[in-house]
Amino acid sequence: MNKKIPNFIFTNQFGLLCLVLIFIVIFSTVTDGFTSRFNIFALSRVIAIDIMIGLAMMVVILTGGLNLALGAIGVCAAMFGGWCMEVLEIPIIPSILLMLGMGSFLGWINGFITVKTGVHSFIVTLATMSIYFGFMTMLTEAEAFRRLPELFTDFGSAKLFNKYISPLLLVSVATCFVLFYVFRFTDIGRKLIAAGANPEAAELSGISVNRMFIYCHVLSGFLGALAAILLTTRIGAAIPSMAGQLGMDWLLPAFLAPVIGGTLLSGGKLSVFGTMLGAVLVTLLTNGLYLLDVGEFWIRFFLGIILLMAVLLDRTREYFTLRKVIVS
Amino acid sequence: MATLFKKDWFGLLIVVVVSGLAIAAVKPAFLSSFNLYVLMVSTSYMLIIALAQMIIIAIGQMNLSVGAIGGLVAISFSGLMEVHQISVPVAVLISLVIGMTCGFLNGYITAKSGISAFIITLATLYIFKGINLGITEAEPFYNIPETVKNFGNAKLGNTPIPFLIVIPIIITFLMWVFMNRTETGRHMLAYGNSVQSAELIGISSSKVVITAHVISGFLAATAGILVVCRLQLGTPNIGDSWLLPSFAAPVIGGAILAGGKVDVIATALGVLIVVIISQALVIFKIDPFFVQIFLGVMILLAVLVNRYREYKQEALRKIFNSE
Amino acid sequence: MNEFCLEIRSANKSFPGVKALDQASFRLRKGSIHALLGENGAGKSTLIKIITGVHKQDSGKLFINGKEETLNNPNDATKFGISVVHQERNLIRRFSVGENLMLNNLPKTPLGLIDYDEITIKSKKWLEMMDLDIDPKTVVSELTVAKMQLCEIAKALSLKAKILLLDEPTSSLSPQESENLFTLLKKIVRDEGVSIVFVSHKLEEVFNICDDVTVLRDGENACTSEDIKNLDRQKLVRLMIGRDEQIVKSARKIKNAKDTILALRNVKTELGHRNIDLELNRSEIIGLYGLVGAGRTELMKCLIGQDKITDGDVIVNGKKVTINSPKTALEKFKIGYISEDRKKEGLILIHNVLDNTSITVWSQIRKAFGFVSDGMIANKVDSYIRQLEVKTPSNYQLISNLSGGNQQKISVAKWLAAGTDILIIDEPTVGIDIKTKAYLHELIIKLADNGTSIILISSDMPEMISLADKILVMKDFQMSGIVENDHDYDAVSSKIMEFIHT
Amino acid sequence: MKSLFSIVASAAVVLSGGAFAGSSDTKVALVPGGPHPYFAAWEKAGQDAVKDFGLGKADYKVPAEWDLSQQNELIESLVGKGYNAVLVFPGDAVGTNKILGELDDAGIPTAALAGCVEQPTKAKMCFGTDTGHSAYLGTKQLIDAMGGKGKIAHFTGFLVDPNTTLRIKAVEKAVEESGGDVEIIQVIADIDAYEPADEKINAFMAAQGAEVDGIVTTAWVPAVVAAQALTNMGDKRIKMVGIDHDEVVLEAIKAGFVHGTMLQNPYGQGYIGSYAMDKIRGGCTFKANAPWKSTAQTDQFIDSGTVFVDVTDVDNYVDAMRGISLEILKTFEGDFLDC
Repeated sequence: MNKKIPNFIFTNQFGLLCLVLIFIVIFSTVTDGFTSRFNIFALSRVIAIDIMIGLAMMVVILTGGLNLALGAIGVCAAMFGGWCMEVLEIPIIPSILLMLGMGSFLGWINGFITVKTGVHSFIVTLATMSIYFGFMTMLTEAEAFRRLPELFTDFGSAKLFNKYISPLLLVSVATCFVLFYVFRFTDIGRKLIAAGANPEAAELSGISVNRMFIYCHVLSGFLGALAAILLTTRIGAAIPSMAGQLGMDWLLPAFLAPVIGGTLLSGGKLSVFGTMLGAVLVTLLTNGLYLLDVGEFWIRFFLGIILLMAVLLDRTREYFTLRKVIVS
Repeated sequence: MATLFKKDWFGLLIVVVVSGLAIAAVKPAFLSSFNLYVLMVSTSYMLIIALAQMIIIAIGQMNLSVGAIGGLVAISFSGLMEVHQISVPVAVLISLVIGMTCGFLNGYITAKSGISAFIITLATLYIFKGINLGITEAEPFYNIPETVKNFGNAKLGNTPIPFLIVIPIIITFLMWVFMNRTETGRHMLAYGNSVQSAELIGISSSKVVITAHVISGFLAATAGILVVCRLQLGTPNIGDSWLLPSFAAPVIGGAILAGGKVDVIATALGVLIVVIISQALVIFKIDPFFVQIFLGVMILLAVLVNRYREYKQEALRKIFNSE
Repeated sequence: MNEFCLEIRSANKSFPGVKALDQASFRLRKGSIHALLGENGAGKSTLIKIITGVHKQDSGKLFINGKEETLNNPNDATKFGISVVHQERNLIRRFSVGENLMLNNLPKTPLGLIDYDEITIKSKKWLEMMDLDIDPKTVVSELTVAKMQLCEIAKALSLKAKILLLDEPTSSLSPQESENLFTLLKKIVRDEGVSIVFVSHKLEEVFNICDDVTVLRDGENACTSEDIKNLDRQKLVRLMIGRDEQIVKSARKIKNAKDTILALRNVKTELGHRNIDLELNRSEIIGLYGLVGAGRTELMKCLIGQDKITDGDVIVNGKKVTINSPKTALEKFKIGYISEDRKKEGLILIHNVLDNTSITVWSQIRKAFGFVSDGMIANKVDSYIRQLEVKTPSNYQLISNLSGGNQQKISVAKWLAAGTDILIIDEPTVGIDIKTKAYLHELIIKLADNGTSIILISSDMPEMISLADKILVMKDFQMSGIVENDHDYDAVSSKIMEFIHT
Repeated sequence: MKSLFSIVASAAVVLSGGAFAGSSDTKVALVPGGPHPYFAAWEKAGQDAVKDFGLGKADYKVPAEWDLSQQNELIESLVGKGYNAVLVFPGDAVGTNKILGELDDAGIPTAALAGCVEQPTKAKMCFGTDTGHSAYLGTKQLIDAMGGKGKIAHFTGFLVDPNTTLRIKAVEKAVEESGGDVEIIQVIADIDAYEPADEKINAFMAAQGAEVDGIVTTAWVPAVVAAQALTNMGDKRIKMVGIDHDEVVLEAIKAGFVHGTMLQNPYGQGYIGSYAMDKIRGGCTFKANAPWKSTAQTDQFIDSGTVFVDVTDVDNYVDAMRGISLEILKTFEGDFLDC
């Protein structure tokens, strides 16, 4: 009794996995260069960063909220790290810790304001996005930090596994496993999910919901900073425009991956590996669309259609199957 | 008088008047006729953009694609006239229909699928913007007919009032009537207040949601056309920068994102405040690096003030109830 | 004469996991007041929702004025003059009273705009008819709960309903207000030819005003459109619960009568409670009785730290303490709260049985690095799930797929697992089938016998009298009296009603 | 359906492209920073280069957004597809270097086009406009037009673009050189979107219009909006020097509301850039003593020509630019390359 029913086939992740495989087959037969070493390496790097950005948004979506300031937090962390390494000449490891600390701190501010005022995180992070980004440009005068330690930047161009895979991907996949462990096998992870699913019930069951929500925002800031670190090693410099104006360029991958991956926008249900597969799928498709020459101007259009199809399909699938696994 | 204080817009009106007077006291040029003209021009399309978002907030949803619809309409409008030589009124008509179709798609998919409008409009944002870029390949349309250009520049007689603001004022008035004096408008607010109650009363949710999105699309389209009139060119970037102000004005105007509480007049005053502030930042030569921070702090302050007022009212109600 | 304005023949309706209606029939005579009775979960609400077009029956026929009709939505029902006052508040809180009254049929000016003056005039008429002294321009959120309830009735009347459904209309009214309402109901039946379906738990009211009775039990008809003259109270109760009204004469003896585990002294709360005194002994069950809106649930939420206690002392195990969150209440003082609103506050519907049952114990059973596996959880809570005989295909079934009774068992099980000393149980048997209800009653007594102290909130008088050792009556956020319970139903219930109605 | 259509269409393009392939196997990708009308001339330039120099391909490929990551992603996919030379408008003067380095490692020559990347870099050259210098020259022109004295305002683009800082500094430098008679009364930045630009520039005109004597703009959108504003106001007193060749700006020059504009040479950039890439792939190297120019960012800079155009030559600016392009091409191999 009480054995877990192996209904993996009905899960969102299985569908995603199939889609990913189908597209890999299509692109490798139809396009030239999809399976080239260079392309796979490049893909692995893009996927790594998109996974991280997706995870960072996922943990806030878990609370039923949003983090529009994610990109701004990422850039702030990157610029702070650049300053530490270049101006203060702090060694790499402490600098990375400081960056993660900075990201977590900015996430904490988001969480604190959201929890204490009860204002929806959409508005709070809309405002802090402006504020963080404004402070960053003001303090740095939009000057990039480019003389970063070589060891740090080399990491972004290192190639593993017969030069097919970037170590960045390993970092992201490792992060996925850690998060999976946290959400599936620790009390704190379970509490985070419960708080997101039904704050009232969780609160009355002795979970400090406010604290859990703040943790989620801190975690989001932490992962955002981690994404920024990956991006910095890949770009080789900390630059203010790395996430676009106000950091908004991160928002699309940030929402695409978790939403396609089956994370519930109303909170309380997430899928770490779904998010990972979502990021893989989106990156794969972008890359494939470029290779197919559909016209670069139409890429956005297709991404929009894909997002729409993904959520509608998921809705249909949900309609026909019962969901049984909360974390997967 | 006491009832006046209760209104959302009353406090905002004071803010507008006081800040206007304060700026004018330091910089008399603020009240110059040209500055008033500029102020009203900026207000004109911002007003429509804010209303396009407000009506979606009224039903407790969000429309991220307001700017994308505006942009798509802007290039359709100018493209129809430049490439297809369609006369201005017909082009306006077609453009409005395009905007309403976009809105209809948003509303239809949201209502029928039950998926959050946030995600649906995020997707359609990319779809509309993609179509925009696919059509234009990032090249603006320049050949705007003189009539359109003149419309964008004309003033009402000798006054500093731009012609451009006439339509937004009419629309604002109509929106006020719609939200306050028509059955459909009231049903939208009722729906925003409580979806469940509204359904039990017999209000059709899909009708409410679709209507709201169609109106939002219509307003976004109008804003797109106005911006083309103003800029005198149809560039694909139109609409890219609308997202932040579209939320800022209704929120400053006391709108609650959960739905059911919006105020047309307060939203209009919210627009005025945003416009006055961005003007003040230019007039007082505020460090450009500082502008972003200022806008963020403004939004935060506005919601905190609203939150506090509501908290007070709730506290009052509790005491009243228990006595 | 015996013309039926509304008739339902053999209606069936199922929801996932529950058969709500099983061949239920119902006939409403024109110009009568018809009591629709049954215990919670017997299918009354479902039947009402079918009559009002919210749900559609799976099978069975519906006749209005002798003609078969289909109701696809509430609007259809309104068109046939059917209108309802639900248990849930269905007023738009930010709208004015007048607008709420008229929302389905807003008066318009010749231009097609809403005529607010007309709204005020028209709604005033209905408010006056209800003897309600409310300015129609008042915003609903500023009203008291009782006035909101009356407004809902006024609203239904304003719809010129020919068939009016009242679902527990008096649950939050004072006796005076109830009397007024009954007078009014009789008047509209007489003058306007309205037929009324009346749902209530208070049998006195049924005998007071109703002509016919239909009783549902487990979704089936226990009786269909009986003339009330053929019934007496005992018969009615037997129809409702399938046996004679039994008052459990609990043989419980409180072992340590003076062993006070929890006491409130002159407590004041931010929600408006004043002068609250309460004493709970080990192994004791005390009941909190009162009308809806008396502040019972609110008091308990203040006690567990959800809302603030602003003055007075909370004493746990002889020590003065401050409880600032449910977390503290659970972890430091072992106080648990089983919510009345299972779906909103009790359970996480999108999560499975295992996660819901174990939510209170994760912190207890975690190992290094917070490790908690499904296996560890199952170890801890499986016995409770089995002990409570929860019917679920597996521990991984989603809670939303369980029946109401099994859901309630889960929300009890999680507190059993947590091992609480003080358990606050709020309306434990609302919407629960009779068998589970009996089981839960036994369980509560067993818990108390085994040393748990229990505060029971219930609006179900028989339940209260059969379970509680003493009953505290609350009114208007204050304690209005204490009744030592000797389990003599008539005596105790009349004492309780006295405290409520003074 | 649409995608299918596009795939078929693009397949057709690829096939026909193959038929036209010239003697060289060089496949150049011309990648701008994002969708922008400035770069439109690159498309024609690439096509002409294929025709004139017999390249395998020289295609104009636009990232979907102005976003460094998108650009990188596009470039990577292009390389995956077989392009073996990349001309790029750097999404970021610093940030683009990393990918250029990686392309170089993969044996793919690259060059920065239209704007430069900062040294050290693996880009073979920067062929384009010295953004700082252009701003400097434009300001000089403006000061001349103002008769050597007066108050000027500077409108420019995104603050996060390092070029913006260069431009602000260049304008300051030109003003300083005027010896105190010219003063910058305001810098308005971050106006790369039309609506805020319209709002802020007009607010400025309203507040300071009477005081200001000259306006220099160093980004596309501000130039368009400021030209429009002056045209609408009918103000010919305020002198303005714009940037680039947007029709609005050109019209305003013809009508006399704008003094002139600093033109860049996108066509020449694409045309000669493609040519140079082919040469380098063919084994040529840059001469040690090539007549490089130096800029704030790099000392391997080749000027693609910055021309100040005013009302006298605005009508035939296209010919002027073509002339410059041919001029550069004539001496390019001899001056710069060792083949």
